[in-house]
Amino acid sequence: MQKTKRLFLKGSMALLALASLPRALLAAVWPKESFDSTSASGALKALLGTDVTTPSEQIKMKVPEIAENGAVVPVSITTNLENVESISIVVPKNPRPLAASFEIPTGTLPKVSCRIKMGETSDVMAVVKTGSGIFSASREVKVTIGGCGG
Amino acid sequence: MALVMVSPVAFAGPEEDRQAFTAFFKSRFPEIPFEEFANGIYAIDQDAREQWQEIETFPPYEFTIDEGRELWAQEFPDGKTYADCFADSETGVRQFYPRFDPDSGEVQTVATAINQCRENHGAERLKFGGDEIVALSAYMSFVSRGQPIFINVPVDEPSARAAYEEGKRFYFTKRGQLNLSCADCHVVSVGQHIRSDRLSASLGHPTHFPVYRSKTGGMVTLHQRFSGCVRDVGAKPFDLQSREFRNLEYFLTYMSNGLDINGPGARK
Amino acid sequence: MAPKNLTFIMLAWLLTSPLPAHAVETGGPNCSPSAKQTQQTQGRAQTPEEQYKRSYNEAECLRRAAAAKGAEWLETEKLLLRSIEEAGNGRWENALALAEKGRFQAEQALHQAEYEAEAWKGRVLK
Amino acid sequence: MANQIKISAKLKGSVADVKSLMLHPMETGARKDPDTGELVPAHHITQLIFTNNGKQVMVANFSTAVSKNPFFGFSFEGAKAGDTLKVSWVDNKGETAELETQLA
Repeated sequence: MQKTKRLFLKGSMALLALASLPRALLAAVWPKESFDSTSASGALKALLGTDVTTPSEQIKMKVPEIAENGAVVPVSITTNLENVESISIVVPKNPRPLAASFEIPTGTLPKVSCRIKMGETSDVMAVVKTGSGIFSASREVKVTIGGCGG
Repeated sequence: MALVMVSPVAFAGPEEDRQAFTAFFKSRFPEIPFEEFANGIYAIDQDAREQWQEIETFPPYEFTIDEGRELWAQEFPDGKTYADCFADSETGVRQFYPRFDPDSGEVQTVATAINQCRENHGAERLKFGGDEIVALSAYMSFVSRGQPIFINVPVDEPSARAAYEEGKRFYFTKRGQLNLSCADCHVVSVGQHIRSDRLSASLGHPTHFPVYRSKTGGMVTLHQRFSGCVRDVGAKPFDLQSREFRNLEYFLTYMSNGLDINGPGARK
Repeated sequence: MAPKNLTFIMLAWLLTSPLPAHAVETGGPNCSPSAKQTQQTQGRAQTPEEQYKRSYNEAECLRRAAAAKGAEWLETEKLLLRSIEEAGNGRWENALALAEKGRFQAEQALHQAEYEAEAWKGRVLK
Repeated sequence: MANQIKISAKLKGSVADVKSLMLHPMETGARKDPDTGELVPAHHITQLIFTNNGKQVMVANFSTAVSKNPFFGFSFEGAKAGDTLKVSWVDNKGETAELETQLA
């Protein structure tokens, strides 16, 4: 179903050998530049080489309309797109918009879920890189000031 | 004069109180089955419920349960363990607390019972609200999951009844700068918004503690929650495991008799 | 909701209660009913310091009375502690203002407690 | 209690449904210590790696915006009972944790 894909980042082995990380982690490099970027556009450019994405209805996101708590916002992303190489979560209004990025090797389903922090109401973007392009979907999550927690 | 002012309702028996209490929530939320109230606000708020269920699929309090399980098995200086104080049954004992302790003439909660046990077996008392006692009570709740709450106010113990009445009085008494009682928010205004939160029903409040709160990223006990509520209405909170809070817990838990223990839980 | 006669009750309480004006420095005022005022200021204007100490002592006694009923408000003690701090720096006006705020809160808390002594019963579900 | 991982893996045919939970503060570096008023330095998991029988099945890169005590779930094909699923993480301070489990 899925084809072989290139390494997430070329030369990562050498970099990691220098960083002397544990053996189990000699696999990929943490994309520091993208994570440090303070704009969604900058983060995407650093991560994927471009901030241009094609909106796709084949990306399904599950996020709350109103976050119960901005500190723990459940996000699930799945897609019917083929040859998925990575899925990233971008929250444009967070101080550092790239929240997480998942590398999907052949055989792994394009289906991830995690819990993220959001500082304020913002879109949450799912950015999916496939063998044929970069696609995205977006959903707004409202973050409000709580009363007293129910 | 005083006799005229005393409403007979205020002195109805605990069981009549409980029936009136559950009847109120049943008529306020006719579509919600009784057992659902154990889920607190998530019995009422659908969007919040989905987020909660997502978190409950792999809740952060699992680490706390593990810690509690380890502590439960530890030996005291005299070689005994908690199992020697509490019945070490498969269904646990959480559902029977708080209970009236005839020896001290006071209400005993899981937390005070844990410390009593430690004292009896030569171990130091634990700090209320501290990691160890919270982990132990989280584990004890976990063991009792699915067991219906069974609180008793023994009729032959006037002090038990007095403690229950004191808890009831606390529950319905307005306090603090905002002049609110527990009942004002969690009975009268139940389900209403308070800023972006919805007010949970008191029926079921004690089933799921301690809880992992996303807000603090840590465990919160029922008494810490009491303390937070008292603070939120602008009143000075009582100490954790103070007589006031233990009596309140006694009343509040009696009101939830018949609901299943489902703690620990995850809350926003 | 508040009963009309509460202000009166409180006023009566205040007037019949001793208002010791001493010893902010020595662990707080003596609030016992038998305590006598140690300082008479009748016949001359009070200095700001005297005004403050009197106000503080009254406020602190009211706060303790509210606390004894389990009805103390959240910020009252903090207000009074801040007033002591201001007084320590000789800022008597600020200190007085804070003590008066604290006194107001403590009075209100006592009103509340006295009213609630019976009122809660009317809220019990039946 | 430090550096703990919990993992749950369920097999549905040849697909393994993996859920994991890590005990980690995930400090953003922007939070002030309520006692000292000092900023608490960033301390967060950067990378989470799963292998099944030695084959890498997931690399998750985290920022500080992943919630405290992170949860992460995913699924992969080609799994069978008895496979060794291994998860490991490393954080920005170089601390690591790992856990192995057998698929069942």
